[in-house]
Amino acid sequence: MGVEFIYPEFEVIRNESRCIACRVCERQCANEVHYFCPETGLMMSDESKCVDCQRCVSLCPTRALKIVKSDCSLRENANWKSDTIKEIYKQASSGGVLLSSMGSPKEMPVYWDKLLINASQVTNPSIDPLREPMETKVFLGKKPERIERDEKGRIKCELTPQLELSLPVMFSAMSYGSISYNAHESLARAATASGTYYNTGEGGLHKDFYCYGPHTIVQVASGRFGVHEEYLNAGAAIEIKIGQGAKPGIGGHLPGTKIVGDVSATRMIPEGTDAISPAPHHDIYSIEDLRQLVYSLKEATGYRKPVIVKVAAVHNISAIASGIARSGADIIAIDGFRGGTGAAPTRIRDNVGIPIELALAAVDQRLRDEGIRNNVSLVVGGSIRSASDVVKAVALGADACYIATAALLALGCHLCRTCQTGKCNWGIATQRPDLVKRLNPDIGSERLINLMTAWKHEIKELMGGMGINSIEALRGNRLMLRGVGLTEKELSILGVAHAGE
Amino acid sequence: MKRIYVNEDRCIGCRLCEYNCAFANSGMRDMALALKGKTIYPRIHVEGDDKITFAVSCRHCTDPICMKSCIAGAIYDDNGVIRIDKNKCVGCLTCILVCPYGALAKGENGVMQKCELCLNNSCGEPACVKGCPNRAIVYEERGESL
Amino acid sequence: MRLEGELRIPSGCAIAAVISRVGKRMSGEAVTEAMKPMHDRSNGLGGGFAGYGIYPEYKELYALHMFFDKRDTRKSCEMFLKERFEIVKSELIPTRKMPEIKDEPIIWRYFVAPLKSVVSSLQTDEKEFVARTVMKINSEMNGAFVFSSGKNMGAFKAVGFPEDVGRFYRLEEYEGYSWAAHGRYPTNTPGWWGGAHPFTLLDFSVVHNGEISSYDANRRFIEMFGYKCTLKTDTEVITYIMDYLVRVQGLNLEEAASVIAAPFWSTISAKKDPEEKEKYTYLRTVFPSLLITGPFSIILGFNGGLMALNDRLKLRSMVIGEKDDKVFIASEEAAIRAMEPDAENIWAPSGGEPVIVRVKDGAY
Amino acid sequence: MNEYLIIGNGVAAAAATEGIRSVDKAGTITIVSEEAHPVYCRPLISYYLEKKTDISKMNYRDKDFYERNGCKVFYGKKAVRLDPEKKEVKLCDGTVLPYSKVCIATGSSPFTPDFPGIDTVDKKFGFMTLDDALSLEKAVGKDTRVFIIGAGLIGLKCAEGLRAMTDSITVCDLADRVLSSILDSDCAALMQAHMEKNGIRFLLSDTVERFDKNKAYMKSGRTVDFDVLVTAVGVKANTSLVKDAGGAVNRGIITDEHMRTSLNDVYAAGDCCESRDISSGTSHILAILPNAYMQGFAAGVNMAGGDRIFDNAIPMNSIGFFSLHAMTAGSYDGELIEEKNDRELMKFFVKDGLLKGFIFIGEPSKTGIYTSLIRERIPLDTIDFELLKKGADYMAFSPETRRKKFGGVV
Repeated sequence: MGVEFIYPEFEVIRNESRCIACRVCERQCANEVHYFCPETGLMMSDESKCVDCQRCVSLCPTRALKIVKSDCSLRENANWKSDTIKEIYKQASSGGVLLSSMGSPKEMPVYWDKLLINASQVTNPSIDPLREPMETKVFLGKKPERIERDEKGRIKCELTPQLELSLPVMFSAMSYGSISYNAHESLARAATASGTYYNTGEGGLHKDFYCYGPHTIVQVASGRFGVHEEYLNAGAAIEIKIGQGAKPGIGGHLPGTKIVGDVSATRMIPEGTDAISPAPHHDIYSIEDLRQLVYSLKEATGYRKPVIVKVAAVHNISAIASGIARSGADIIAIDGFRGGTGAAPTRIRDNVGIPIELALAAVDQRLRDEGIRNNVSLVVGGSIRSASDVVKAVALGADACYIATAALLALGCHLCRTCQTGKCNWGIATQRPDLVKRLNPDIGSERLINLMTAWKHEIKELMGGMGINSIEALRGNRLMLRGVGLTEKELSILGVAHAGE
Repeated sequence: MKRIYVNEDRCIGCRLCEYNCAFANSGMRDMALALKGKTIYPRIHVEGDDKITFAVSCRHCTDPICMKSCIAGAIYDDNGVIRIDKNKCVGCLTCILVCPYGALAKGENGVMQKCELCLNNSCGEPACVKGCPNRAIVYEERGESL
Repeated sequence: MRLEGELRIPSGCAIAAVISRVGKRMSGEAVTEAMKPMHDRSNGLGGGFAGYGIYPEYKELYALHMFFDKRDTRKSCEMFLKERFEIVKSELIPTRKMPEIKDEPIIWRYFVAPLKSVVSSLQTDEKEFVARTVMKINSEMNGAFVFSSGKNMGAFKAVGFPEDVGRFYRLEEYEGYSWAAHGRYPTNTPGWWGGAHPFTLLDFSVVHNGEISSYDANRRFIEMFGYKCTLKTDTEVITYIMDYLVRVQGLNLEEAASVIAAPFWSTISAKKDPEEKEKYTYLRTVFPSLLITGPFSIILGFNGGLMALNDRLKLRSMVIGEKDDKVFIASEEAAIRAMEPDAENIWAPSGGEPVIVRVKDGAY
Repeated sequence: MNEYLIIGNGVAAAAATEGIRSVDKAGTITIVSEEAHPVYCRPLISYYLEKKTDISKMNYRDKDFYERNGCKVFYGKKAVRLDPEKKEVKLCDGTVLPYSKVCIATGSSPFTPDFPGIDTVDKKFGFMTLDDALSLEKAVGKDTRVFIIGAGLIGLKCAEGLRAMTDSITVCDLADRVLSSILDSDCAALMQAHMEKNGIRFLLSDTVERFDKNKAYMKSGRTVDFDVLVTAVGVKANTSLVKDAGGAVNRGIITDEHMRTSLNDVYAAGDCCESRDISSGTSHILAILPNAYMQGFAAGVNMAGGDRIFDNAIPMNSIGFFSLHAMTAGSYDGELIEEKNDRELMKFFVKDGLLKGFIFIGEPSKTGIYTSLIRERIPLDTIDFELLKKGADYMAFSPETRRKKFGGVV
């Protein structure tokens, strides 16, 4: 082995006066950072393997451990930052494409943080959510353009299929394979209990989870893994995945090492084979092809399931969305460039796509300009981090939000961003049975339900402050937002006034 | 009666239960002070291999053979909780010979000890249950045997 | 400072209305009087009235009430109107000079009939044509503003206290079977005549007390259907929503009320009648963006009736009383007593419960 | 109201009391105790000599045991006659106790062969009762030479107990090894060596031909000089009450699995009766404490009208000498499987796909798992016996079994 150019990124700090050498850290670290030295009776660590997932820190019963970022610094400058230099070292040593997990850590504007929410004062009462009903229910799906009446003059109440959400938040696509069985079970159970939906991603639906079908969105992606008639009919809706915010224009690659056992059966591919999702759908080279797929899926499911088309937020997203809205899709899901992933080429993740806030504002306005906003519902994802992000997204025009990273955090994810290794110490992004076990779906679903409950309370609180007691009255209500520190251009795209105006 | 139950599908083999048990029965305030540099004598122990692990502690049997076999009359039934009078125990180990679960073991001073559900120690509720990071050990009422 | 329409101005208000169920016509004096005890609910920055049945002699014609900033504007606007309408009558609206009302624009009215040829060439119906024309003038023609466009009805509004506005417009000289009045308390002071209430489109007029928090959600939705919210007022958007729901979508008033003041989901699910449950669920699902939240009490005037409606939490006061053939609606009971000291059956409708009073058929 | 009578006041009697009271809180219980002590832990008498316990801790049950259970106890009285027709028992002082149900829990007495010259021995003791231990304690000092006849459990426990008091202890036995009833020769040799290391002398395959005061003349020709003689040759079950009343008796009283004797309303429990040993399939006396308790308890329950059977008796012993522990259970019948390392020796006896018995020497841990295999007759092909040979571990059982055992009330 030659010279190691990169000093370990993290340091394991062990308080020897507190360490009782119980070796829990050793047992819990799939990266094999910790080990016991029988000669000295002390715990030792190999920091080069540490990914700062904090599992050992969380389980250390005497709080003897902490992981800190190493202060060993490269000589960086404004142009050549430490990360940039390290990437060069890595590529010079491996010759490969750099891979990353989860959302981009780069400093790009987070518009949510530059939007502020209104509240009622004097002229209009705020509403106390503890005393008054506060409605967060949302229906996703196409709405009819015309009210029709039967021969007796009664309104014909037939609607195209809709998804009913108790709050405008859903768990977005994460495949079984990229995340564990227990993670899926947690999501499925939480979605069911919270009155919302989770999404299979492109890994198919495990037979055990068909029972959660009424709260499941089944995805059809370019690899078509695990797609069959029963699968399509098992869910409440079907999502055609065209793109993903973290890697627009890129397919997926789940290494054969993760295609084991039930994952392989669920995906309907042989064990050990790589699951490669092509970059495009090879039956969709244009918008009219999309329309065909949308209707094929509707045919296959007897027009009983709404069809979602999920795209990454890219430059001409408004035109794309307009096309989708006219394709027969019931719901458009747009994934912003800060969205997470189990694995993506770093360059793509950090450089391709646009922020979801701008995409959402542009799409919502474009669909209204074209008078077709009611033809589709709009779901946005790509780093929705809190209830206030949800409220801002709805005020900008979204019908609902997709969350994934936030859901994973609730399950215990510590954003160490090494999902691609398959050694998730929290039992989430792994298929190793000993690691999968660490996520108890009882606890996982409970924590997700708690998160949804908490967000729902906060959404209600924020709505009440604005004097709004139904989330419908917030959708597209951009007057409830003001920008701070934004340029005229940004404000005009977002369609909001600057604070003080 | 509430008892401790384990679910091996949830047990992650971290062995925190053993340490929490030893700490709870140490009577000390700080785990590091209580256990640092010492061999621990927990009343619960984790068994298993690299795939399956589970914690074993006294089942508090409804028909406790250890109690019936104790030659010193040191094991008694305290409203369903099977306990040991450590003063009376002479260390004959008959209880080890008869317990079908292997739930009893010698403590630090050679006297037998077993899980007494943390009823009389500083923990007040089973420390293994409270400290289990994955809810693999629970303390609850379960009706008849499954 | 920017004018109303360039920015949104929330305001609190007083409203009052009276209707004769048998179509007996009454002068505008009583409803003007009704605004006096509610003086403090206005601040002199807007008052207005809508009278129904006031132009029986022109009942087949659209009465366009307009403000012009100057004579030239009126002239050019008339040119535009002539391209689309037969103007049967064109005149100044009579007013009374009084110190309380200042800076009046040119206030004109036209009784018009749409040119059939133009309507058919646009492949639209007459009402839609009139509405679009109004929308076009108000959004595109600087200095010209149509503030009333229905048949056999008219709105009268100005900057000032409502009781003064009533005298200014000589309402005692008009007779109608129903009247609605409005006094305004805007929380900003550009004071523009067009911003006063009632707001009207075709024969819908709306007087409204409140500030709706759903405004932008409602506006951005309704604007998809050709409406232009030039005034950025709640009243304007409510008027358009009612027009859209009733005229365009063909809902009846009760149904329209159940869209804008939709019952809570819990109320819907508790409904016993499955057909009703289905209908309300349907309407709420189809028109979520037309749900109006925040406090409001509105009186919607239309040919042959009035509808009073509170927001579903009833965050604004509104009471109703009766006497003989008359029904009175007002923000305060005092206003009802001013119109009819012996009013009976005074009651406050609950939130979201529409109260619709119709003149009996053929009586208007 | 039932009148329960229990003859005997040992562990089986206490268990019978608890068994009765688990069903019937009202009936009267009368206990006839030959010894003048409340029920105590007889196996602890050697620990008493070792000072590992004291009289106060040797009570088997707390001091209000009899009161709490409403028992009337006749201390220092021997029952002399059982009349199952009249349903009464006559005591040595002529008292007649009527009963509705009686439990015979008379235990066993030491059996002392009639050695020639035994009468010339001044200080001779048995080692069965607390009184024996108390007498021995008085009789033995630092320089006392103790001679113990019998290298069985009692003899050796006595030797261990006295070792702290004297340096000179000799044990003889007719058998060729120590603990011949529970250990095979390998294990016995291990144990013997360990005891010898701890200062006990053995004369095996040898017995006393005659005594002459403080000298024993052995069959081998050797002589042993001693100050104190302890005879621990064996015990015999106290069966006469039942036998004289015409009940079925073999070496011990015969009972069914409800602990009923052949006489109406007469039950028996403890060392005085035989058990069916499920590891060997034979009936014999299993004079061990767990057995006494379980028989007594079952007898009590059934006397009070409950229904409880005791049908899985096996011999089992946990016995340690000078910190070396031996655990044995079952019968040594079948294929021998031996596992040993430098610290432990384990012998399994397997027959018909079942574990029949085992001998373990070393530091025991979770040994009860093996015992349960014998008692519960668990077919070895349903578990991972290979794993169990390496050490007692529940991993050897099926997940289903574990789910039942650890996820339910047992």
